[in-house]
Amino acid sequence: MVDLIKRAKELIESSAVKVVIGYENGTGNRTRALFVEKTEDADKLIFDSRCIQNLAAYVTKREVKDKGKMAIAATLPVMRSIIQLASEFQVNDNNLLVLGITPESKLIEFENLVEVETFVHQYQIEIDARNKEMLDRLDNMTKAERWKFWIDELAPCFKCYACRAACPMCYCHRCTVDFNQPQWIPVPSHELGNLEWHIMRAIHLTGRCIDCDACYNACPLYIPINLLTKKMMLDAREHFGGYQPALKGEHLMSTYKPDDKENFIQ
Amino acid sequence: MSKIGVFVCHCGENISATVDCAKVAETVGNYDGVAFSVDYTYMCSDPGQNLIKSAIKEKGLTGVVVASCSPRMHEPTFRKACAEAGLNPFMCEMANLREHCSWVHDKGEATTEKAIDLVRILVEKVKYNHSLNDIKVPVTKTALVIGGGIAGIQASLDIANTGHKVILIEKDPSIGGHMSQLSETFPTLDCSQCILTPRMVEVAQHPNITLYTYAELESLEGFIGNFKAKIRKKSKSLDEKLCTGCGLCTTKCPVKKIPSEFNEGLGKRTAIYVPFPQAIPNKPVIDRINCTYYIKGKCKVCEIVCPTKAIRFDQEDEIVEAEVGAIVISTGFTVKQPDFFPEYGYGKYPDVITGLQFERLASASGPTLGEIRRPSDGKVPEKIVFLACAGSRDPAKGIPYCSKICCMYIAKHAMLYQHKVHGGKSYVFYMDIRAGGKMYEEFVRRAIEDDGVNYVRGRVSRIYEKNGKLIVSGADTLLNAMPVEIEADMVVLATAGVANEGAEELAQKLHISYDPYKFFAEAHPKLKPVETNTAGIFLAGACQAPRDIPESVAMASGAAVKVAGLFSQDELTREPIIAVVNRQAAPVYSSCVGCFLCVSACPYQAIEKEEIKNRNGEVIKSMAKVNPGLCQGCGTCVAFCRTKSIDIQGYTHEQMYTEVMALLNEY
Amino acid sequence: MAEFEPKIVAFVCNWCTYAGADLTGTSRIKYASNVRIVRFPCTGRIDYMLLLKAFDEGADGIIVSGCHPNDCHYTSGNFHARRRWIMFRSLCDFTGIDTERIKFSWVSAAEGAKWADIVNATVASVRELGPYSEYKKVAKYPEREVSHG
Amino acid sequence: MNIDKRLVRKDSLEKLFDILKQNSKKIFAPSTKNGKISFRDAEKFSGIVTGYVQTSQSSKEVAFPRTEKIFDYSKSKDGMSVKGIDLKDIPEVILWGVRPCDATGIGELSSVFNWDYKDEIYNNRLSKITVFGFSCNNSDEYCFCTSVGGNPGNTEGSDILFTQTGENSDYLAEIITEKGLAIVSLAPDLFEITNNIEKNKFLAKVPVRFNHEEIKEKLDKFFESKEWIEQSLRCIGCGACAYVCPTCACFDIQDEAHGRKGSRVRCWDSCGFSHFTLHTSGHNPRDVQSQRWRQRIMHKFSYMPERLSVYGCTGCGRCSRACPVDMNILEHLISIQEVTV
Repeated sequence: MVDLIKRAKELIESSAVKVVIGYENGTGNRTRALFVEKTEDADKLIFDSRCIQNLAAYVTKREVKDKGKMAIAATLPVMRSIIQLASEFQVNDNNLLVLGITPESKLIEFENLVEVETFVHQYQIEIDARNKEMLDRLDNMTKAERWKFWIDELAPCFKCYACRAACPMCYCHRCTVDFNQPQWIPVPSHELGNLEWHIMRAIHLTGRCIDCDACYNACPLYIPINLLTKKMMLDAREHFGGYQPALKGEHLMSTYKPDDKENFIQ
Repeated sequence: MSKIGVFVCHCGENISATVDCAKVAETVGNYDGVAFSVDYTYMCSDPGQNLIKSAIKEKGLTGVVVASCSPRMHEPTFRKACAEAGLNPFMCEMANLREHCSWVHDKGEATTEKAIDLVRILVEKVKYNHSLNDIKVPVTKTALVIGGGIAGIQASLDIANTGHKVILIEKDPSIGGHMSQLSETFPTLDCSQCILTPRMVEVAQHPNITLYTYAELESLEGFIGNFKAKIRKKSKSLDEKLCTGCGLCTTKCPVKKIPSEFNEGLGKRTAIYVPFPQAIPNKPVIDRINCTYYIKGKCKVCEIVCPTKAIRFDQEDEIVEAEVGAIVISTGFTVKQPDFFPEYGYGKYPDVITGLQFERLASASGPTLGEIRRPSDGKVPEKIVFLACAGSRDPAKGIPYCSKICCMYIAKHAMLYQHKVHGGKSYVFYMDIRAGGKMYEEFVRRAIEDDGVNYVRGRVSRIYEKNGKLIVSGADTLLNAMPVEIEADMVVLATAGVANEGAEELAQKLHISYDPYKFFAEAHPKLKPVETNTAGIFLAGACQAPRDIPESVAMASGAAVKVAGLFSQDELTREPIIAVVNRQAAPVYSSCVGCFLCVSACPYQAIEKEEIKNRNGEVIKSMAKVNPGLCQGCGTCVAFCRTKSIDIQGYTHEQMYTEVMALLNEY
Repeated sequence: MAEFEPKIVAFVCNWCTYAGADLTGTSRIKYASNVRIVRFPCTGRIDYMLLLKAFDEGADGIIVSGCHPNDCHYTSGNFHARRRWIMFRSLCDFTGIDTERIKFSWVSAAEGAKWADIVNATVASVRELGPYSEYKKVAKYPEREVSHG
Repeated sequence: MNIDKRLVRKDSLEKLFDILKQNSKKIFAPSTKNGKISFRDAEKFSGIVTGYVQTSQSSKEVAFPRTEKIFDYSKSKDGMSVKGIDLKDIPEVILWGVRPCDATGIGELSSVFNWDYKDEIYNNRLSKITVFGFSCNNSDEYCFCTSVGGNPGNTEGSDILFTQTGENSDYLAEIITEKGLAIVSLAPDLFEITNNIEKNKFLAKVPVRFNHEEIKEKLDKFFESKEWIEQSLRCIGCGACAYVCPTCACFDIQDEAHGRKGSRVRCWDSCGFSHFTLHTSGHNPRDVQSQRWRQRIMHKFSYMPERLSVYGCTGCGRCSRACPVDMNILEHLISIQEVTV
């Protein structure tokens, strides 16, 4: 991507930013994150359809953040993540510049996060057909079938926490699973420990997840854990109306409406 | 190692009739960490309490579980007993064997089993209890009262009379509020200003009250007992110390055609003006928007005529900082503006007026000196129509609530009209007559029966002009919705009482909540009507909802008592059942990551941002901090925190987790 | 074999439902003894993880109860709780956790009789559903039970 | 013992499987689920996949489960009683389809579990495992066994090693241990006497990419290098690499307590996690990811050879394949070799 390389060089050269986070070619046909700190490294920057890793996970990483002001090559999901992170006070205009990549693969630079927000809000978060089909399939199952589905699917999980590490929203220094007084989530990756970890993960991402699938893509065991967060997103939409990450938005789960539905409460 | 004492109460036979108390004591006595276990007839009796006290001393107990009645009943009793024996009162827990067990279940093994479970839960919990100390918060014994209407005046006087300092701020040039605009008051028909102005003077002269008129709250920081308020004193273009209030300037001012706010636009005032003759302070302000000097740069007539040279054209707004311990908000309300009723022709027809305008017409100090003359041509109206619920109780208009005061003042208006215009005819269109209140219903009946006011039950669909008359077209629902048309000379709309413009901003400055109509929200609709969610901030009068005078005064006195109660002590003592954000050693400082979702969850705005800085003053971490003065201990933040960084003392993660574990497992 | 006695854990707020249950007692209204109450300051404090913990440790049913909307002692704790419950229930349902075993209710301090009704109804319906063996199996609950007799 | 070489007909493999099953052997073999090939309890021969370069998870789990109970305990007034797991309950297992790199890994794992304390449970599990190795006919860009002293037909760690002699052809079976011999004795007819087959020509060609001795020496002086930060910037600190690794042996001890009873369990842990070394005081000696990445490499290529005389890496390449952010260990090792200290 010529524009991106050019812009990255300018930014580094002028010291406008200390590091540009983008993609480079990796092993085989893979791509991976590249951290450009010297102009000559900018030539390695690429962008194409293989570049699906959510780079926003790096803007809260200490060793990256400590370098100084960052610029990030951001696709739509990455931009959404950044807006959500900004609304949670993890990034701001002083430490992050967004080099947007439009769904048409055009470079678009933003003055500030407000502009990023405006851009992002032009697009709705949509669930793709394959996952929609899976969700429908699960919806049509009996409760017992769903229980079996999840116990089986989660069984191989060995709690490597790649899902957590790859998720831009899982930036907490101490995750609930790391909390051991009391030990809320069993540490071992047995059935119960896996079930509770994934339930907790889904709840903590409710209203915050922007559906980038980073968790699923990171899972070395291909466990469809993204279905959990997708379902939460759809249900939250149904109950509380559509949500988009917003800089000064009301957080879905830390606010309420007096008329939230309560037909299940006696 | 814990040394827990368990004290199982028989409560006479209230517990022991269905629960085997001896078995409970014996079983629990075998649990890990239980050093002493006993059952006794009445634990709350003196001998019972002595049993606890001596066990604490002799066995060196580290925690106490009293298994008796509901903690809502005797928790203070037993905690006090523990404290007297030298054990921190928060190391005492109560198992509710009476209300939750013996009284609701039949005698039998299952009931005793449940009793054992209930005690075990608390034995395990108390192992994780920590000694807690009451939180002491110093109190600045000065109150800030915002808004100088009758509610603010009453609250200020009541607080000042208890010997505490009060700062009263009023955004207008004079205190007095809406009450000063009223003619007579229901249900006694005594003159409003006659009863109000002595109070206004009292405020001005009270040694404990500092009055800032033409002033607004700029910002507020802090918490109960310790607020820091910034007050903006808008420039009056006047040196108040020099001004004697002689009034020469106002008579000489060449700009004389400004609609008077005090007279609701029915009279005129000058650019330098005193809103009304009895104003407090009775010193003028220059309305810079209309003053020729400020518009064109020359005039200065007032300065020339002023005998004490008190005019200050270059005066700027002044910010006064004040430390206060409590705040009473009494900012009142406003009425819906004319453009709200296109169907009634308000603004189009000069003789369609609001209730407040009618007050000015009926007032002896008003533009017509108390004669009812219509604005258009000054004629005395022969037929007058009053419309109740203009806007109120109309969900379509966004005001589903009842404005409450209108039914009464309409009756008063009609009565005043009948008294002043002999032979005049008055009609009232109403939905329902709401006259709940002492002597209120009687008052309305007097209007109908003694003064011959015609009450028509129905709504008016439109008002239009025809041949110099206002045709009021409506229906009488008591006569099968028969169409009614009245050719009136004047129409008075009882416009809905609504929150002040800017109420929302003020609420945000004060960190208090407001209802969907932007009226300020009370802390509890029944039991805390004058408190807000923010400790130390109270409400009085119509800023909370439309209120009449006696209600506003009662609320004001109620709020004043709350303030006086707060000021009766040098330090506030608060239960330590509050949230705390964990703190750890550097370089972690805290597990809080500073997402501040808790801030939006907190009902009390008790969570603030704390910045941890290094030696060079650079911020190295932002994290949440709970203000112990504001936190009420609900724990809503706790359940939100993903990193489990907030905990609530007395209901910690460990305690609640342990309770659940203890409930379902053998120990 | 003795009839199955469900274990029910109740998570209630201090100001409404706990007081309501006190009133049940004061009014001497009898109800099933299967329920054990855990007292919280407010429903807003109730961590959804605790509900799962109750199932982990062998509960067959759960009651969560607090103040009616607008009656919260802390004004909005119950509103926050309600929103969390909506999503938690939805997730439980999606993962196949039996939401019929979790009863949510508003019981005020004046509703002593309602508390008894809620408990009795929950006990009856959980008795009908039987032991929550699916969850217990995953939590290795029986194994724990027998391992040391 | 001398390695005995036999020929097993292609079709005999299924017969062998069935005979073993009839002898009530538990067989763990590679099968596919969710697109991932892993060792799973195999009921039928048809479910076993072949032709894979590598399973996504290593076979170490059979000897060192991700979660295993060590003992149960209960407390009473009379004190504490502890009941260890019954070693007799540990089943005899055949690990079918293990690649030579994984088989070598078992030895490396054993060195960790035996260097001071002899881990009874581990050793017991190991003693009940018979390793059916299958040499590699194929490799991919992640494989580097030859750089760490292994090779695609390495017999080390296997009890029997099968090498397919060409596509769709018969197998050369090398019977390496007594355990292997015991298997042969269950179905002697299936193991035909054969002439010496030159197996090397059927093996995958895995080029040597670096010299592990050199790397070890280099690492001794490399601790403070900035290279660690450069390499690990994109590492997100998950434990995928450690959990798929055949030699990573870090574990955590957890007590799962339920009132007065409970179990002590051992479960996998990873040095990649930020809390792995967090002290109670709040101090964390490996505070940032680069330190944890360094630890991973140092442990495998410096500390283990120094203390246990084995390398902690078999060149299987799994960690690189599993890494969600494409941390390629081979690439990083090469760059360590190339960087001048």
